[in-house]
Amino acid sequence: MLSAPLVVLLQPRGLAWAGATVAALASFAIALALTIAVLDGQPQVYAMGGWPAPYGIALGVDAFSALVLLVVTGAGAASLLAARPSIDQQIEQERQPLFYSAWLLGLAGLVGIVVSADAFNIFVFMEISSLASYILIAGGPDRRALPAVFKYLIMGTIGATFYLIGVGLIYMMTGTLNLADMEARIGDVVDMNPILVAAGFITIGLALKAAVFPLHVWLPNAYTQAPHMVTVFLAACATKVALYVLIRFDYLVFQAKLADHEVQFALFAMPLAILGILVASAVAMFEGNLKRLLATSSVAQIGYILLGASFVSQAGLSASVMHIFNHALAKGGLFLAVACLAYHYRDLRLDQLGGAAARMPWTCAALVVCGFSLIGIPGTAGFISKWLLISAALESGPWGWGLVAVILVSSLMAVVYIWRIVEAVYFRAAVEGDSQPAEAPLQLLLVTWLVALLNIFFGLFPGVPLELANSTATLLAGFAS
Amino acid sequence: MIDIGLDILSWILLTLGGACVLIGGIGGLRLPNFYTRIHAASLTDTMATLLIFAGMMLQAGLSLPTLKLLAIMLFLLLTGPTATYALANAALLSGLKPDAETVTDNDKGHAG
Amino acid sequence: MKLLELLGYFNYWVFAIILTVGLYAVIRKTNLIKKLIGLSIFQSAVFLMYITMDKVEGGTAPIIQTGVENQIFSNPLPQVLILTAIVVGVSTLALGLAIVVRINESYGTIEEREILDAD
Amino acid sequence: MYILVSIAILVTMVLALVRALLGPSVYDRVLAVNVFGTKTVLLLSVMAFLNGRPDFLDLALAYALINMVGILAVLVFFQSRSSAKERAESD
Amino acid sequence: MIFVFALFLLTLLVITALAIVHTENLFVAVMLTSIFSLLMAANFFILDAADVALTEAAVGAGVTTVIFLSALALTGEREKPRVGGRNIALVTVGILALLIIYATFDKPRLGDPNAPVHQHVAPWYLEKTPEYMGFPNVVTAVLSSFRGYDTLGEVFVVFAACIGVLFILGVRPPRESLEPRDESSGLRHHLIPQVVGRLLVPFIVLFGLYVQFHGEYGPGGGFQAGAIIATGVILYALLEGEAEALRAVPRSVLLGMVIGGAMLFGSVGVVCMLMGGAFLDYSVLAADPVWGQQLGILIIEAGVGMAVCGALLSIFHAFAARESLS
Repeated sequence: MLSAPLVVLLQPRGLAWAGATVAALASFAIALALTIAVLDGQPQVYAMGGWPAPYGIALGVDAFSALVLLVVTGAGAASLLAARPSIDQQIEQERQPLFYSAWLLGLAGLVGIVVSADAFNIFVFMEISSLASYILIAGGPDRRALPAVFKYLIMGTIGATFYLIGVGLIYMMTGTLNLADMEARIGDVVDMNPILVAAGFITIGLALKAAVFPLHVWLPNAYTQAPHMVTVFLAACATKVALYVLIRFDYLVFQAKLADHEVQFALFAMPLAILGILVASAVAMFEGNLKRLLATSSVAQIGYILLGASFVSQAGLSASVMHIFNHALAKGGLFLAVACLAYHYRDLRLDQLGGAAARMPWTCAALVVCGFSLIGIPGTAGFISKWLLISAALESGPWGWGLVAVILVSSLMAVVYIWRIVEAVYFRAAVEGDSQPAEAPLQLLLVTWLVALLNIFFGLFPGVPLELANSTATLLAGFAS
Repeated sequence: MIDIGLDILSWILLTLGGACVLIGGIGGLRLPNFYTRIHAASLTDTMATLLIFAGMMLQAGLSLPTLKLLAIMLFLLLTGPTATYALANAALLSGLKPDAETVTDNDKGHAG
Repeated sequence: MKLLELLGYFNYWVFAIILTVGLYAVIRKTNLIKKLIGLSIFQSAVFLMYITMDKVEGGTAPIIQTGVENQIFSNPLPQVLILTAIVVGVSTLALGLAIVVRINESYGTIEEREILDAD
Repeated sequence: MYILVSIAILVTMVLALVRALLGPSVYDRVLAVNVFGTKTVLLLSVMAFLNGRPDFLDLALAYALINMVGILAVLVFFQSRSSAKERAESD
Repeated sequence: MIFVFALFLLTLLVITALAIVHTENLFVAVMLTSIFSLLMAANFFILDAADVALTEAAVGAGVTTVIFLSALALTGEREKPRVGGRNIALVTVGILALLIIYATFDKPRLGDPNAPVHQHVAPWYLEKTPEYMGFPNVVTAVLSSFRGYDTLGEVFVVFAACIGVLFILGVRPPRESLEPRDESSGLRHHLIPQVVGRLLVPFIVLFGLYVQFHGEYGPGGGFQAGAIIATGVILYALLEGEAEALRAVPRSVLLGMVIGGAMLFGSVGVVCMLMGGAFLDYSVLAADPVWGQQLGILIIEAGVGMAVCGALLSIFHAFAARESLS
């Protein structure tokens, strides 16, 4: 059953867009089945190759990975569904099969990471997904895509190798690679030095992959130069998976036994998250190009998720997990809307986009809805996670108020840069001399609206994801307390 | 009695081979010009392979490893000189004059 | 035993030195190909660390010889991991070089500074 | 008894490495790599015997073959580069 | 006494690494990288890692140097020194070094048998391999069946690299000045290397197949075999010129090999599932489990070998074709 994601990537070359979408939808369906199975309480464990856990590789799906699995496969399926028109514009015909198989590989790599319960296996699948994303970004039409992807390649490989060093150090001290087994054996390790350094390496490596604040340099230009649909796919799930591994490692493996680790993790992650939120939102405010604006804002959103995780409390965890879910929805929707706009407007600079709303009412409406969800206007999905974050901040002791202030200030900044987009699109006079662009193609539009509606739906009745998030929090916090 | 003799013989061969390798190394370093260096290095190279592998074969006696040793020796004797020949040929082709003194890196071989 | 003591740590120090040399090259050098070379050095340092882990005193490679009994073997697991990691390193390298070739064609240079100034 | 030979080989490798670093013209470096390659083959086979595991000779065998490919690749590279240089000078 | 060699080789390694970073001329850096990988392979051999040494040798010296050189042929060779920025790099790297050295203080020193790493999982592999698999090479056993999923992931990494290179280099070079250079004629006028080369190529391919199929008994296996066979064909391409090599092994066949290898691996997994076992559990393949394991591993190794060889060759051709074009 778990091999479905692998079957996904077995359709290689010569596969047109249709096949890719069918495969992505299949994996999304399986993800749904898995989540339902996990919801009624029994996490799935699957020993690969029939060998018992510590010797062979085991795959495990619990509440946390089920949620992220949903996000990843959902984003993959949605972006592939809408991919055809905008990709045809940007990639010439004979290279498309390669492009789509790379896309499937990326999806399978991400799913592989989420599902796997073995440290080295995570590294292998991380490598597959990052190689696939290098290929996808390198497909960008503009010549500036190449240096951007080269920088991403260098930083991504360094991050993965740091992670490898961390796993090596842990393996050296505990002798095992299976996550659950490792967590059990860390306690009785006598000398602590290598474990602490290993924790340091793994955190740095994964922070680099997840573009946490100081190490996020590669993200803005990589996402801006990539083909539009690829940005939708990557923005929604690529960095989230790295955060998922970071949180899983920090909570499951280190937290349980290392007494003072919680404080260390909080002290390390909190300032980074706060800085990330503030600086990235500030940069986004003054950004000219629409896509780069949204890319920098997603760095800020990652800061939110990390902030939630660094509270080391039940509420904080469920807030950050919820935000993973909601941010994927909001950002996915926004980039989809951008893809619709880009279908007609070659140049995405804000001042060029004047009067788009008059011609493309539907797209801009979807843009507004997803923008609201990003800011966290009540009634949209974003609001739920913001609310949880604020309540967690309040709980987390004396300087809780300071954190709430930070969250509010950054939400205000978010309002500013979303407003800049809305103002440019709706109220600015149309730039003369541009042709009369018709509405975006139906297919692209439908998916954008689907995501926008989902935003609102999960805002009003956040039943399913909330329950998942809380069960994850109990799972992780269970270890933490 | 015989195997002691064999041991001594292979021991002598090995030391000779080692000495030969050493001479090649030193030669490669001290000789002034490229062509003399290539001469020194490759000549002793093949000689040393012969000696060392012969010594080892004696040591290994008649068994699968000996066959492998023979194969390695054969290939080394085959590839070594050809590679050196191709190297010298390429050097000559690109105009590195045999009599030129020391040729510095930046003028890329066009010493003439 | 002093020698063994020293060597035990010598391997790790060599690992540390080569790691820093590789990283230094990646950060410091502007030429893209030199960066890739630095990256491959950086990765081989990590492989060295894994393999130093698996050596057992007096043990031999983990291939069980039929004749000899109770052989002490070195640990096979790091070797398996490294086999995978080497191939991963080579594939990233190949991809990086393909990108460098394309950059050189569109920008005409592979110096990072000139590329940044170009646009 | 093998130790003597392996030490001799190691010393030669160091000498070849020094030649590779200093070597004025590029061909010296290629020569150094070639010598270095053959020495590793010798070292590996001696080591195989030293550890008493003679079935490792495949490694040395593989190395002997691959070393040749490396050197020829360099020469082809040179040939294409020097012809490119001629073309550059001629036009 | 073995440690003396290890000590010696490691210092050589450090010197080469420093030299590589220091040199200006890129070509020299590539030559030194091939020496660096030679030294790495020797080190692995001393540290009892025969399989890894073979892979490093086959991949490091053979394929990496060739790919680097063909990339160099397409780009410039000189490297311009960078001014300034030296200290920031040194600082960051310095901190990192301290971090690692701090970690090494109480790591088990080299080779002490009671280090935790040898306790937990490794002995289990050593006992179980003869019992389950029946062949001596534990590394191949662990690689292909105990941790077969990793190797599956591995094959797809190679698959991704091959797709990536074809995708990125698929674009026609934009430059108009595309004077069609004469087909790179290889070392045509070097007569002797050609004769020897032609003699050698069958041996290399034969040796590659030998390594492939005796992976269970001695050091060897899918990856190494794929790399060695690829090196053999590259040698042929170098000598005869890239066109003949393409004629001998046309591009479509290569791609077929890559996809075939990956599919073979995946389908064996699925077949095991269909026959009731877990995803990659070969013991269900045949009546008696040990035979089943061996059969499964044999097919897996063949799949891996095919995929790796096809991928490396198509990467080489992508670069070489580029060279004759631009």
